[in-house]
Amino acid sequence: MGLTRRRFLQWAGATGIGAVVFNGCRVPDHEIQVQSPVRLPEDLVTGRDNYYATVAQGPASSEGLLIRVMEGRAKKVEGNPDYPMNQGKHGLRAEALLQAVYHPDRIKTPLRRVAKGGPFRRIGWPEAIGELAKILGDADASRVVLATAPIRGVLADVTQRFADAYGARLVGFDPIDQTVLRAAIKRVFGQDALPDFDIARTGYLLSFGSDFLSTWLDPTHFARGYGEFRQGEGERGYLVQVDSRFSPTAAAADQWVYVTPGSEGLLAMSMIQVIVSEGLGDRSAADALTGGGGASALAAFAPEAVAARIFGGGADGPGRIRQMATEFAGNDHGQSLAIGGGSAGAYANGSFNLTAIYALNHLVGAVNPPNGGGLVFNPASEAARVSAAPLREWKQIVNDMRSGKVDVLMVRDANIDYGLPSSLDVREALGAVNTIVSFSSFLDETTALADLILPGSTPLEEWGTDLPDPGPGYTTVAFQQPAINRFGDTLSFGDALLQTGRELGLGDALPWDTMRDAVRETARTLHETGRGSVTQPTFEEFWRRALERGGWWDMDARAGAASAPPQLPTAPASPELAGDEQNYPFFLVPYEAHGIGAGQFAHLPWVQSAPDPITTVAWATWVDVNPTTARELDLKQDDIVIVGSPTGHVIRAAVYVNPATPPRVVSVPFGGGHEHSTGVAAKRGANVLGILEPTEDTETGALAWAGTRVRLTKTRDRAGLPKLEGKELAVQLKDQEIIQVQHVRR
Amino acid sequence: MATQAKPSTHGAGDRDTPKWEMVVDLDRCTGCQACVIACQAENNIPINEESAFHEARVIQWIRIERYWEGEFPDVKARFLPLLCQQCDNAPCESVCPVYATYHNNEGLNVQVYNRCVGTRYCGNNCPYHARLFNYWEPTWPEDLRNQLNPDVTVRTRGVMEKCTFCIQRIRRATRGGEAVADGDLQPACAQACPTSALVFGNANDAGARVSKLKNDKRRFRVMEELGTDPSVTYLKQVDTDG
Amino acid sequence: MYYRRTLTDAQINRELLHVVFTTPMWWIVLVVSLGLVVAVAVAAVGYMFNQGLGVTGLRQPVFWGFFITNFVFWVGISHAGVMISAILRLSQAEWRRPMVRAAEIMTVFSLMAALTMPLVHAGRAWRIFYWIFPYDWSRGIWPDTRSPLIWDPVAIFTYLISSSLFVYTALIPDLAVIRDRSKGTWRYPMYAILSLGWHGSPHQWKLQGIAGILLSALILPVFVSVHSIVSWDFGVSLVPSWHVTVFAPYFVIGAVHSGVSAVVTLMVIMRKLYHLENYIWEEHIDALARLLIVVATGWFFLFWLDFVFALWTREEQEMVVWNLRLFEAPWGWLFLTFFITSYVIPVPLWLFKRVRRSFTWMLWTSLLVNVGMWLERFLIIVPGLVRKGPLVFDYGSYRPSIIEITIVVGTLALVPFLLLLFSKFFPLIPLWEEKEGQKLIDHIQLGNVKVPALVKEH
Amino acid sequence: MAEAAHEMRPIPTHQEVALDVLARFQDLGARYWGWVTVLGFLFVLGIVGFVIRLSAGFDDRSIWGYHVATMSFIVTTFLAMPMISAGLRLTKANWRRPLTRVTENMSITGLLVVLMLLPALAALPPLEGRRNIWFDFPLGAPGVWNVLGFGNLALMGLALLWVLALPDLAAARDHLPPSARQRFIAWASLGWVGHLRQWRVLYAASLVFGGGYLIAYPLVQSLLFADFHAGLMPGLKDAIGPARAVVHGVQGALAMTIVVMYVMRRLGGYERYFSVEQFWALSKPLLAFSLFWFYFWWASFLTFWYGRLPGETDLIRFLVLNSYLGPFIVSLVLNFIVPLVALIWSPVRRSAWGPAFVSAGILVGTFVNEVRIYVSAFSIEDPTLHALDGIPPGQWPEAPDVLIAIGGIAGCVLLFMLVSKIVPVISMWEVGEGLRLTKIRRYLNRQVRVIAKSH
Ligand SMILES: Nc1nc2c(c(=O)[nH]1)N[C@H]1C(S)=C(S)[C@@H](COP(=O)(O)OP(=O)(O)OC[C@H]3O[C@@H](n4cnc5c(=O)[nH]c(N)nc54)[C@H](O)[C@@H]3O)O[C@H]1N2
Ligand SMILES: Nc1nc2c(c(=O)[nH]1)N[C@H]1C(S)=C(S)[C@@H](COP(=O)(O)OP(=O)(O)OC[C@H]3O[C@@H](n4cnc5c(=O)[nH]c(N)nc54)[C@H](O)[C@@H]3O)O[C@H]1N2
Ligand code: SF4
Ligand code: SF4
Ligand code: SF4
Ligand code: SF4
Repeated sequence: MGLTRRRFLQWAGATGIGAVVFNGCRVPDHEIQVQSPVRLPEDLVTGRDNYYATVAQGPASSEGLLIRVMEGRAKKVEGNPDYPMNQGKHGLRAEALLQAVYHPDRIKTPLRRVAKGGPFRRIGWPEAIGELAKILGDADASRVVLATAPIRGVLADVTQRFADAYGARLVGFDPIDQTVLRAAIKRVFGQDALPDFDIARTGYLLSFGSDFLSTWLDPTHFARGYGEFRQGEGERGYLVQVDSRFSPTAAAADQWVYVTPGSEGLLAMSMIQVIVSEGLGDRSAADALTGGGGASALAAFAPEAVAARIFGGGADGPGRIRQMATEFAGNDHGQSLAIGGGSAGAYANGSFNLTAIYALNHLVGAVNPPNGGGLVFNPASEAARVSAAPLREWKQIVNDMRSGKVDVLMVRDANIDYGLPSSLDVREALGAVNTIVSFSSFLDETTALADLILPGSTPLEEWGTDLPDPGPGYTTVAFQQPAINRFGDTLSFGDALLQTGRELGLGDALPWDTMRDAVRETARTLHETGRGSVTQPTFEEFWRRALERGGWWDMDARAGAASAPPQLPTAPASPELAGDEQNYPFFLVPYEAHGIGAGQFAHLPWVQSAPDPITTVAWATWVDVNPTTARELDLKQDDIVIVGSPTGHVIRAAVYVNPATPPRVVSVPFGGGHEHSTGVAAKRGANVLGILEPTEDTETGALAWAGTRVRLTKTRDRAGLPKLEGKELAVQLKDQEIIQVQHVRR
Repeated sequence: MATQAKPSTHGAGDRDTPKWEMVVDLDRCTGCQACVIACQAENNIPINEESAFHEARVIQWIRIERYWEGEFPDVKARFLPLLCQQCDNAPCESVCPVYATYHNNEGLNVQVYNRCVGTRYCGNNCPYHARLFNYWEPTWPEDLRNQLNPDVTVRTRGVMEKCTFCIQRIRRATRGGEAVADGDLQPACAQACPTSALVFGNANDAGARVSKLKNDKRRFRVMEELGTDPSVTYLKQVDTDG
Repeated sequence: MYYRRTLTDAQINRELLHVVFTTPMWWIVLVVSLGLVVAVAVAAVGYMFNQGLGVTGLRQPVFWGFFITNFVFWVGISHAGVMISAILRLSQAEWRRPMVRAAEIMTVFSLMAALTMPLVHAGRAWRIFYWIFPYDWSRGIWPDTRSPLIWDPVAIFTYLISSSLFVYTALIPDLAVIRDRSKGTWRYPMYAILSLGWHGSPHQWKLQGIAGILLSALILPVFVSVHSIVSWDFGVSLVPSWHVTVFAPYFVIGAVHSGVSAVVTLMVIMRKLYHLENYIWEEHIDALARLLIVVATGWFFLFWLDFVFALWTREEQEMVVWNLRLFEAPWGWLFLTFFITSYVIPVPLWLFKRVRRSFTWMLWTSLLVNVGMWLERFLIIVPGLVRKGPLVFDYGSYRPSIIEITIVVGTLALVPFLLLLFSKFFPLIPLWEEKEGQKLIDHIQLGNVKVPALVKEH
Repeated sequence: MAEAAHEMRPIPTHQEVALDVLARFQDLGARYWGWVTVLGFLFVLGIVGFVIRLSAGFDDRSIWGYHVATMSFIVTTFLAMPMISAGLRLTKANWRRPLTRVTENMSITGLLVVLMLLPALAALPPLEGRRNIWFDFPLGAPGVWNVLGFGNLALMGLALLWVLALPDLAAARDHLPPSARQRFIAWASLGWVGHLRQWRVLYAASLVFGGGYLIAYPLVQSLLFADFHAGLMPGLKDAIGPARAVVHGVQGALAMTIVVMYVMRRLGGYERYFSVEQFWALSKPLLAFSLFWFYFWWASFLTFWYGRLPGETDLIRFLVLNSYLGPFIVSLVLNFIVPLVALIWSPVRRSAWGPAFVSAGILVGTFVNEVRIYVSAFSIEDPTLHALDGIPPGQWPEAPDVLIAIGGIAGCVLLFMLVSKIVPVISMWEVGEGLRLTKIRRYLNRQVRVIAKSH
């Protein structure tokens, strides 16, 4: 092409004008370039990537991860295929760890409040640590409380040591804690550690209230097994979900059995009664369980006596219980297993419920069965662990705070202002605390009240270990290592404690300079065992390999048999709901949101934007209402209702008319309604924790979070729910079903 | 002048060229959304703000449709993970005026963002609603841009996008020219899926899991009667009756 | 019957060139106000380019809405010109004379209005040439001719070019008349250049006549193809309720229905504004109305076929679309409005001679038709997307945004705006056609009545 | 300005025309009876074929395919002809006048169609499970409605014929010597004397029946298409079908009119009435409708072909590409390509042989096309399927089929010849009216025709 200078200049001029014009209407320059089909951008992948193995621990979950890193930036979270718990898979919360690192609202430097109630000032770490040491040094250690989310591994050890050495009261906080479950397991099996459930090889899985595919304990781990349970090597398993709410697990179940909220234990007891009286199942276990009393000891739980309380009337109730008992005790489907938790343990009779449910396992030999498919105990461990304290303890601490008995409160991801029922008036109690120190990376409600913030790093930036609880059935230690340099001027909580400890002269109790040193010491002890998945002659070699694999596990280190004789519950069989039926006609069955949980993940955009599996709502809090109930109350999809409890506290949220919600139940997910926190979470949805009656499980004192009655009041307002589902309730066309189903006879 | 890219409608006649396919086992899927977010992270999909849901402009290359059946107490909710079916007879391809979407020799329905002018015709003609349009310029808070995957183009407003079967991973895995063992190469969604409901692989490799599963007796393809010849095979959900 | 009034050539020149040589106040007022509306629409387009198509009401999976509706509508209107001038010219209908030019130029302008729609609706409008122009400078790749979106511009540009030629060819003798009456620095040279040295020799007239007939014949296939191709944008797709074989003739005849109605509207308004009582008579709109009865009834037949054969499969996905169209608010109301305004009200009324010969009645009935036909396009296009296939999960709705409405209203102002501008420079009724018509008038004496008669042209 | 008008014959008077027409009308010579005998024989052959089919009963639907194709051919050609008259009258074309009666007389074939319809209906499978426009409507669908629809069309045609014939019947009544025929004609003329009021009624009735026919015809084609084609064809959803059949009907009618005019010119000496002007004028719409025919076919073909839905692709294979490829090509060539290539040339249009040749081809093509459409449909075993189960082979005619086809067509011509001896085959009053509305005058340097606008 004869490109003369003149034409070239003309073209150049034209392009220049084009660029100006296009820029004027925000059309970027690259818009004007046109792609040749020969080398498509899809064909071009450049750059080198690295993967770092690490682990993300939740209150009861443990996911081994590989972090893809390019040029010092974390790009993608992938499951660690070697790690026993998740075996290469991961859930959406793990994915969103990346967003915690690069979160726009992350607190990136230590902050100190200029004056009480005033604005924050950025300070450096030496100053921050010095400040904290001064506060602690000046304070009466017995009037210092250190609250954290449940932690395990080296961090738990360091925290425990710090608290012990300094003399502070260390207390765990989790809005939805597992106290009742732990107590029940302890009671029924005499085990301190939570057992693993071998779902993959289970034949008949009877689950009470435990939404194990979505939020309960370690869903990724369970879902991994569930996939095998459905379409693995053996026969397809059969899943019965006993639940007062239609959870994702109920959706996946072959059979969803609705029971009156709180009557799960009654059903289990009744099934035990049937199994024992009809001589099904393991007779010796039956004898042991009833203390030799046999069926007569359980007469009060005969189906005819309790069916109405479980199913709310209906002639076929007793028959259903018998059938469930027969199926459970039979082995048409293979090994049976009963699990329970979630809402089943969240009533005043939660301990009764869970004890009864887990007792069922004794009758079908589901404890460490030789062919797998039952409960697998985890070896006991002396390792430190900070578990969530029950409500009873927290009530006391809040009272102490209110009455001025707490001078310093240190919180680390323990958002008590948000997570404790509003009727405890935590906000007012916090006002009476002299100094609040927060180690959180995000400005949650409690952190917003802090005087000093020492922002922690995210799991991808810090050292640590995890001892999964529940574990996979054998000793497992995961290593957490920084996949990237700290993004922002943050310091891991453990390192902050170590440094503060040095300032305070607690060096003897905290013999490590950094968390890395602490982790290396753990590694050293593992290396010295000479067993397990990583064995290397030298420690450095062991260290490198263990970090590469993401941890160390010893498949031969398994637990012994159950150490306690089988026991039946004695506690009350009735859930004792707060509120009278007249004024508060609905059972409030709240639940951990699939994504944002009980609010801990609300600041992560991906998690917020992940639609709830059942309603497909994202970013919002909604109220599940049965269609008939909605008609009776003249409620339509998207109408805003006021949900009020006997505490006098209310929330407002839009209605999702949910065909699966039982008529007398309304359900609301936890996790919304943050006042503070990040721009992502704040002023979005409603916090149903706030309206809960602070009822306790009578035995453990844990919050009976499903034990509140409520009433619904229609308002004139409407708010389109942000959901993925279209405007119409998605029901397939009858002639043109796109989801095909294979029907099999049982 | 560059050689003309000749779009072939049918992927891979020859057995040496891989033919990428996926199997979705509906009996395993629990609707957990792990795949959705994994895809979001891998493929630089803009964050679906609340407004995107209100506007019904959510961009998810794989989405979980949930269908209700019945009402309490005889109620079922069925999950259907839908992603681009990489149709071998793709209705979206022939309607695009600029070859912005075409079929490559590995059976992939490729979307070339740079060529797309945003007529949205392909979206109308995709029976699976797999195509998603960038109504707004995608934006990320500055810090979050650190996470973007450099292997994947960030789309501008005004273009169509859709699941690519994570072509960037395919390219990375195969750029050396050596064969990829079955299971070593996984798109982000299948990799995450906790229940392994999603299985990806080379259907020209008879030993691959995907090749076996796609002939399972539970097999079906969504809207098979349309003749789009999808590369995604579904396995029926199992209902135990009575 | 026709041409009862005999007019002299001088009178024709004077009356038809009035607005060309003077500028009435109403003209200025109309041009300015319509121009303002167009300007607002242009601003809305700018805003939309700046922000992205998010400012529309489109959503997953309703990818097409108001813009495409409006596109189909304007392409439909453009079918009047050829229908009136080419077909009537070929069939030598004498009553065509006063309406040919206005109808043709309306064709040109409505095609322009139509063309703006796919342009602005595209996600990256600034790259649209890339789509239509068959160049391969840097990509080594041509547009994909398999796409109906390539057929569209090919057909429409062909139609636009041939229609413009058509208008121009018929304008030349009139341009010469204006040239001969013009003075001044720009006026005379402009008309002199445009009139191509026309001086009315028999040879020139013969060429002009041949050109007219040839263009008429050649433009007819284009005319049919254009709206057929527009219909295939929908017909060849797989969208249930779009994938219908009858769409091509259904669209074409619907286009004629709306287009001819628009000509009626235009005639009545022109007559009033430009004082063309001597040229546009009751007989003319009567003839148009009769044509409309036939066209509308043919259209109704095809509409009925579409409906019946959609229901006849009793496939649920067709049913849900029709259910939406007919029974769900607001679609059902729109459907009712569409059907009543485009058929139920006007066609029976047109059966009455009194209505056919009343300018007022015809103005309002013809306007109603186009209200209805706009809605018809909307109801063809959008419900199928709102209820697209068996993926019920995505069923939603579509509501146009204020930006879309503004832009659509802008095109409604654009066409009259351009027509007004055109009329300032060129006569809306061809002088030579009128003069020729005058020459062909005759009478036949039957008993004691004198029946108007015409010299047969061929 | 056409050269034809350059030197014009003086316009004949009304009376000259009437006398000429009536003379031909009166004549019942040997030639006439000869033709009637031949046609009668062929018709009887048809009846034989029909009886053979009847003896096999209706269980095997496929043997009735050719019967229905023949019936549809008659509907698409002979029975469509009155539309020409009705349509041209609406457009007030002056050149129509000599040929309207030919087309109206053809409406007598409606009787034969109604007779042929009855066995065709008997051969239809029950509605249950197959696609139909009756939506399982209980009241006798589809039989009753088809009989009503077809019957209505036949009656409408006969009414149109009768009403418009009244002035000429009166003339014949007054002209013919007394005979049985004369007495019948006298009765049929219903006492026409030509009052202004009678004329008003005539004009009004012609409008009503003409308009009625134009509306009834598409409905009958819709019935044919829906019940006898699409309803038997698994998965066929072709909304354009009836419209295409209507277009084909107009094409067939124009072609048949041209062929009849040509034959009457050659064999009956009607050159004077069917001048080149009529051929020329008719060949323009013939070209247009040949193009439309293709366009309407193409519209559905493209939709199916582009959509690539397996069900529709199979139908294309069945009806166009594989089984009925032969008939399709024949029809495409004769109904579209030949008319297009021939008739775009003005010299071809402006002749009698040209349009007649093209029209003959169109009639052959039309028959083949009806075979393609209806025989294929009747060969489907299970019409309740939602897609073709394999692609059935094409079906060739057997001896009875050939007999039925020949007999049916011969029967139509026979009926036309018979009725034309009751109703004069040229509309004397219409031609006369045209003559009064025409004058010849000088324009510039030549003679031109001046035509007054009228009904
Ligand atoms: N008419 C005219 N003449 C001029 C000038 C002018 O303005 N007008 N400008 C003058 C000036 S300022 C200059 S600098 C000269 C430039 O004159 P040259 O130095 O001749 O520069 P080029 O013409 O660009 O040729 C450089 C050569 O190096 C090759 N090359 C490119 N990259 C590499 C590499 O990495 N390694 C090797 N080995 N080769 C490489 C290119 O293919 C090319 O063949 O021209 C001078 N001559
Ligand atoms: N597109 C393009 N870019 C290039 C190159 C190329 O080949 N093509 N070559 C590269 C190279 S090697 C070089 S050296 C640079 C050269 O780049 P420049 O230094 O920009 O050289 P020129 O483009 O020759 O332009 C020099 C300017 O000085 C003016 N000038 C000429 N004589 C005099 C004088 O006596 N006094 C003053 N004051 N001005 C004078 C000329 O009119 C001209 O405007 O460009 C580099 N960039
Ligand atoms: S699923 Fe849709 S986008 Fe993907 S190839 Fe098929 S038609 Fe195209
Ligand atoms: S939106 Fe883009 S990819 Fe789709 S048809 Fe238009 S140009 Fe092609
Ligand atoms: S294959 Fe890749 S692009 Fe497609 S949905 Fe899965 S993760 Fe997204
Ligand atoms: S990750 Fe797997 S189980 Fe979860 S929604 Fe996706 S496909 Fe279903």
